[in-house]
Amino acid sequence: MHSEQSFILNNVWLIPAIPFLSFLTLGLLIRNFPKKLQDQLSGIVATLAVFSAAVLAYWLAWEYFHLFPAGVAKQALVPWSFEWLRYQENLAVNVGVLVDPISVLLMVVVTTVSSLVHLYSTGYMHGDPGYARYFTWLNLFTFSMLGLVVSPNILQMYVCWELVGASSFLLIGFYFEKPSAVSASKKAFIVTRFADLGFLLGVILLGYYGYNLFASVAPSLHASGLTNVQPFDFAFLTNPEVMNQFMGMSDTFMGMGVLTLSMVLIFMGAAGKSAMFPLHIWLPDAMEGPTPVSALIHAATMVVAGVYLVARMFPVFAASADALLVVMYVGAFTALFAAVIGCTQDDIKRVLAFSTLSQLGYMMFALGVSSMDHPLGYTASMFHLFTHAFFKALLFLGAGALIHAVHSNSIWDMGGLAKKMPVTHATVLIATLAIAGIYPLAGFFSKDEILVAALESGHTGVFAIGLLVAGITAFYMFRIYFVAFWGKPSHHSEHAHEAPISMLIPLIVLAIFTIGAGFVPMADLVSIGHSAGGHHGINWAVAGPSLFVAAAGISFAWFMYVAGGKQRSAALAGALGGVYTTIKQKFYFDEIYLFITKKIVFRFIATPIAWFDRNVVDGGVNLSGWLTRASGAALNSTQTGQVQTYGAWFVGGAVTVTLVLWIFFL
Amino acid sequence: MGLVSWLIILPFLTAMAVLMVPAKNWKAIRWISLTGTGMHLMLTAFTTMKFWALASQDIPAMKTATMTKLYFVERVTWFQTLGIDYFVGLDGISMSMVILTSIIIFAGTLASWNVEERTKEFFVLLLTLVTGVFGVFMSFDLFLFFMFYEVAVLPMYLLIGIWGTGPKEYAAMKLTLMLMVGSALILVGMLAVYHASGLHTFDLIRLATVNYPASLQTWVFPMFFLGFGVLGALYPFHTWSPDGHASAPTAVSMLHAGVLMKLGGYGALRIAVYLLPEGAKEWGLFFMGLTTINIVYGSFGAIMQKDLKYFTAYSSVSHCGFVLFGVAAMNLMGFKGAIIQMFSHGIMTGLFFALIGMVYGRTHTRIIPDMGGLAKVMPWLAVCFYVGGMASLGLPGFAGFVAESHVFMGGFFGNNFMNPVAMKTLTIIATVSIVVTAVYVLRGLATVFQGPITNHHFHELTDATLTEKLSTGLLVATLAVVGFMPWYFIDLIEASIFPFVNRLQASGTMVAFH
Amino acid sequence: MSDFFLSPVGLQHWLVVSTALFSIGIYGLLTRRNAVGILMAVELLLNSTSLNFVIFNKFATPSAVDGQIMSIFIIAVAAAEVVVGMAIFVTLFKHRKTVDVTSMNLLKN
Amino acid sequence: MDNFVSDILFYVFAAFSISLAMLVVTTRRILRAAVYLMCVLGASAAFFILLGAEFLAGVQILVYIGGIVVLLVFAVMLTRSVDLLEERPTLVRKAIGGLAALSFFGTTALILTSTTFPVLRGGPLPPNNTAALGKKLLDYGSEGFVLPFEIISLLLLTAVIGGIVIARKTSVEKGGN
Repeated sequence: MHSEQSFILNNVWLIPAIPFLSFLTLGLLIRNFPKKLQDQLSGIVATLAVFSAAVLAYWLAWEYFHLFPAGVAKQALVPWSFEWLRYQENLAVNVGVLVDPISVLLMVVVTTVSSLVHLYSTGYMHGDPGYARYFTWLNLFTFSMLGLVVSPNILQMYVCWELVGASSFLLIGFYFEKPSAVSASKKAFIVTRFADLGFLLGVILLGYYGYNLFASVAPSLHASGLTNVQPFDFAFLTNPEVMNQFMGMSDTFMGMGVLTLSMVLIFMGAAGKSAMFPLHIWLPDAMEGPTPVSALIHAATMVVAGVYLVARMFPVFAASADALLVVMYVGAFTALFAAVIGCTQDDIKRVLAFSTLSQLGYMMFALGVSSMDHPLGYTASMFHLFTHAFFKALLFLGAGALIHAVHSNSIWDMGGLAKKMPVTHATVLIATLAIAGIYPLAGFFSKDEILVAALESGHTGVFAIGLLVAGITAFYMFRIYFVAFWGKPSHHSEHAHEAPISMLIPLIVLAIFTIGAGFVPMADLVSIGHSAGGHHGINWAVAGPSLFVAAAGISFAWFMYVAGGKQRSAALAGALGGVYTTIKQKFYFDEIYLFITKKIVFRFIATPIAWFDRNVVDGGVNLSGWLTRASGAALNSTQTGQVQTYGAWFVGGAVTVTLVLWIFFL
Repeated sequence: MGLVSWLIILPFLTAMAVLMVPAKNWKAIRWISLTGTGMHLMLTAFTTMKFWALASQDIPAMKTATMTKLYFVERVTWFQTLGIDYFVGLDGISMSMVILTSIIIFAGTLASWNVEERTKEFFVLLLTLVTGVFGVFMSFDLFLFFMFYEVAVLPMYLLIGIWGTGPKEYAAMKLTLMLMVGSALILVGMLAVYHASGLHTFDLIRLATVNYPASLQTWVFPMFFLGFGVLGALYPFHTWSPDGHASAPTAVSMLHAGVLMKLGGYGALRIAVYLLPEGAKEWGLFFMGLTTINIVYGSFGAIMQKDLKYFTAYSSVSHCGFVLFGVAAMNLMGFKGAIIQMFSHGIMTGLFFALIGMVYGRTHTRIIPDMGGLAKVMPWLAVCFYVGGMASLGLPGFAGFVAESHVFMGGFFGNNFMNPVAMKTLTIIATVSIVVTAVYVLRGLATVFQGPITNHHFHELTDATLTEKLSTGLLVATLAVVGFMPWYFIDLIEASIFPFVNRLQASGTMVAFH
Repeated sequence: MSDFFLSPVGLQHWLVVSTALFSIGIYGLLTRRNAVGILMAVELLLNSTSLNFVIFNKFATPSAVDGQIMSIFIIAVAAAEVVVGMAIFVTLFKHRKTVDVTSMNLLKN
Repeated sequence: MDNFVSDILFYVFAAFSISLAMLVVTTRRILRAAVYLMCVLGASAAFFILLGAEFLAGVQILVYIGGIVVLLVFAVMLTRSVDLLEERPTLVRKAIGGLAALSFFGTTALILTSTTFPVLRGGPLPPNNTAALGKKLLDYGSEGFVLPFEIISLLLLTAVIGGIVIARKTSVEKGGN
């Protein structure tokens, strides 16, 4: 177990550092080059940097899982850290790198998808005026995401969390001249920022109680070999003894124990980033960004940060059963809710966005149904995160290729593309089958495991939702597949042709991952809690029904959109009437939010405050000025300039003074 | 003459040099000013390095100290009979503020490269003002402090009244009068302390050795705090700031919002809290409440503003609220956060005003809805604006986050003499501002820079010139350096903050508002 | 009050008369519109003052003459004052064709 | 008996003097006011005699009546106020003036009558007081008044010159025009 021999284990910091250096090089150096040179260099530099990070990540995964093979308890290593921010004694942020199974897993996912997206982008974004800017931001994002993944403490996580939010903001608003992109980027940032308020409060709360516990817990932590640990560190927070003390705390707030409260707050942040209901509204709009960005940030990596955060804090969540229940219900509801909306959308990227929401809900409730004693859901969630990243990135990149070909986002403008774009068609079909959960593609295994976990946990309702969602997913995914590839060609799709090679390579590579990822023995690699080990085979009692609903969904989609053409679906929509409209309008959530912000916050808070300040507070200041002048003016009228008036005053004053003196002092 | 005196006198010498030049050589004048401020910046850098080496070593030793340790002290008796000394020196707080001022005045000189109306008088006044500011930050004699304070406040009237825009006379008058009311309160407090101490000295360090009676502290502390609070835009005495900032010329807005407003927080900490710990304990929660209003109210007020300068001024009200909030939280993290926030807000708001000046110089409008899509034609300015905006909404990686997280932690962690529930509640209310800030920053900036270009005249506009790039680049780099490497900054100031906290702990055990 | 009139004339009787003259002077000073009239009222005041000096001289220090000396000085000052006052009025009249003091409010504003 | 006569005289002159003084300040013809003033000053001279200050009475008549009032009459004529009926003071003016005067009189009289002055009651002035007056006025000892005397004479001189200068200056300017 000596990690000293391994170069990569000792220098994990290189993985986030390389994209960062590349970001700096691009942002400070290359951006100042002449336009042509800029465009030539930026794509190459950025892509190479991320590819080398990916190579290092694979190396790391290899080394790490060889150091801790299946069956061996996997240690969390912090090979490198330094004191970044010292709040006070025993309350510092040690920025560093944490290497444990899920961080390694995420590093692999992030670098893989990121490097493929970079490669894809060199083709997709070719000739765009903001080409260099695009790669700069993309590198910034990759750095931030890797920094988030390797965070050994919650504050570093928060820092990187905000940074990915900012880079996501920049990339959604990449086409900054397009008003819809601008408002989408604002919306994404503000909604996640609102969620981050909860996260920040949770961090402060954890820091506060952690700090208060620190003195009593520190000696035993030191004894167990955890030196140089700080209250923000995950190693501290997830330490059993700390959690025990934490649970024992009698402080409550609004009827919630502090542990539950802080976990719910943290989950609020996670829900914002992972776009859980009701903070989901930003993700569909985020599709205004370039499609590769959607693939990388809003499908494969950033949006799973919330899931990752919950997984990272899982022992603490598990210690507070209530918080975990919240995770489960929110996840399950989002899975269903988003899947239902996904059936009605026409924009291919929005359908994918809702499917992302739905799949994220899957991962969340998988975490929610597990516990430290039954950690299958934890493994399943991470597994699904892993497989979803590949097939969803593939779907988005495929969608990007389609959009690139027909210059429209609407699935009705596509149609009949199967022949014109064979490679895209094949890869997208693989991904669609994968997300529908068809054996033996990646999605099948992970989804199956989640359903098994839900069933075993006893939450039958959640299991039923999961099964239902699996069917709906198959339906709406095949809806877009059938319409786009086999539907009636429109004038948009007549001149479509296959994407360039730089875009196809990522598609093919991701397709290979999508086929192969399901066979990764995830249970050996990622597990937590007490019943580690025990490789799960396929539980056909669950897989059978799930395959059945998937097949049913596909058949229904075929029935509606291939066999029936457009008329049948229109008839169904008409039959559903108001229900259909409500779903199509995403249950009017955008309108509700607009109402809250525009009408309530702006009109009834901000405007009155601005008015109050200008008129009442400043009015008070002006009033005091006016009073001074007015009293001056009033006194001024007594100054007639006539000696006689002054004389009268003088006499009056003299008399008064005399009288006063005489009465009071004589 | 030592290092500190040179730091104070250099801007004044520059002003004198400018006076020597005939007014028509305005190009020579700005070069002299730039050289002077550039030399000052270098001197500051040199001092900072020397100081950092000394102060960061003293951190362990200062952990239990109750008296501020000064470095590079110079002391000359001035009026013996009244006990007034020329007593200057540096501690971590002063040092950070000197760095801030030095950077801002250098950037401000670059930003006023195009002042062509009465260039000579402008720079003379500007440099005089800065002399006053440096004097305030480095003097440890109350009388000297007050004298420099007035030197810093008064030129502002002329600078706004002559070179300003809009209702400049009104704004200048309002600003000066309100600050004068503040300084009147400070003067009364100073004299009260002077007489109560019975030491016949204005020496801040010696005055701090006296335990003032609680009855005195009870009424003198709020006088000091309100007096400095007026300058630090404490609610409801902040209204000079939107008008003043909106009317002032670019460099003056920068200096004023960036540096002069910091005198408020600096004085509140340095004098009010340091001399009167008992009063601080008693009034802490009250002022924490007021500053919470500042924070939330300022950010909501900024949402609806149409003028970029008003927009920034309201965000300043909110951000300066963080400074005083940190001070009012009365613990290590609060004080530290207050100082970092002073620094970060100074740089940030200096950046904002510089950029607004540059944008205004091109578009001739400051009205947000009149602009649009400017990022296309002025990418550099847009990027800098976004950096400033991101820093102001507390994005990690910039100094604002370091400051705000300190302040929030400080407020939440509380101390052992103020009601913990109230402090936590106020802190939670204050954190709401991070969302509101995001709303107004993004709304404002998106309207100005993003979207299609709304006015066809804008197509002909140009991006930043070299001097402008230098000026804004310096400020952006400072924000990023402090944000990415906060430990240097914390090492710089931490040793000097312990005494403030320890004094609070050491003073009597009076508990208020429980 | 009746005591006052029944008792033999003494210091207080004298002083009351002098005060009455002084008050009348004040009245004139405040109500007269003609500058010369005001000057006359001032003469009344001065006269009453000088009377006071003599009264106190007689009742307080009958053996000394200091009060009378003061009176002489007052008369002299009054003379000087009238001279200067007259000169001013004449000049004023030349300029403004009136000596009505209500029209003289240059002090205002 | 002597006291009785002087008391009667006191009341007579007091009544005379006060009523004429009232006329001085209320009459609308300024020249008449000057005449009434002359009478008041004459009554004051009588007062002086009653008080035993004969020299002062003389000075009063010579300087005041003979000099100052004549000057005033000149002033009246020079400012062409002779046939001018002075406008009546407004009611407010009257009220203010009356109030001021009455309040002054009331206060002062009240204080005077309710105060016990520690003084002799009407001791006569020494018969040779005029000589004493002259001596004292010109005495340069510690009790003397020679310095004020000189200053007063200077003042008078200044006033005379000043009067001429002020009154003349503008006429010269006028003439220059």
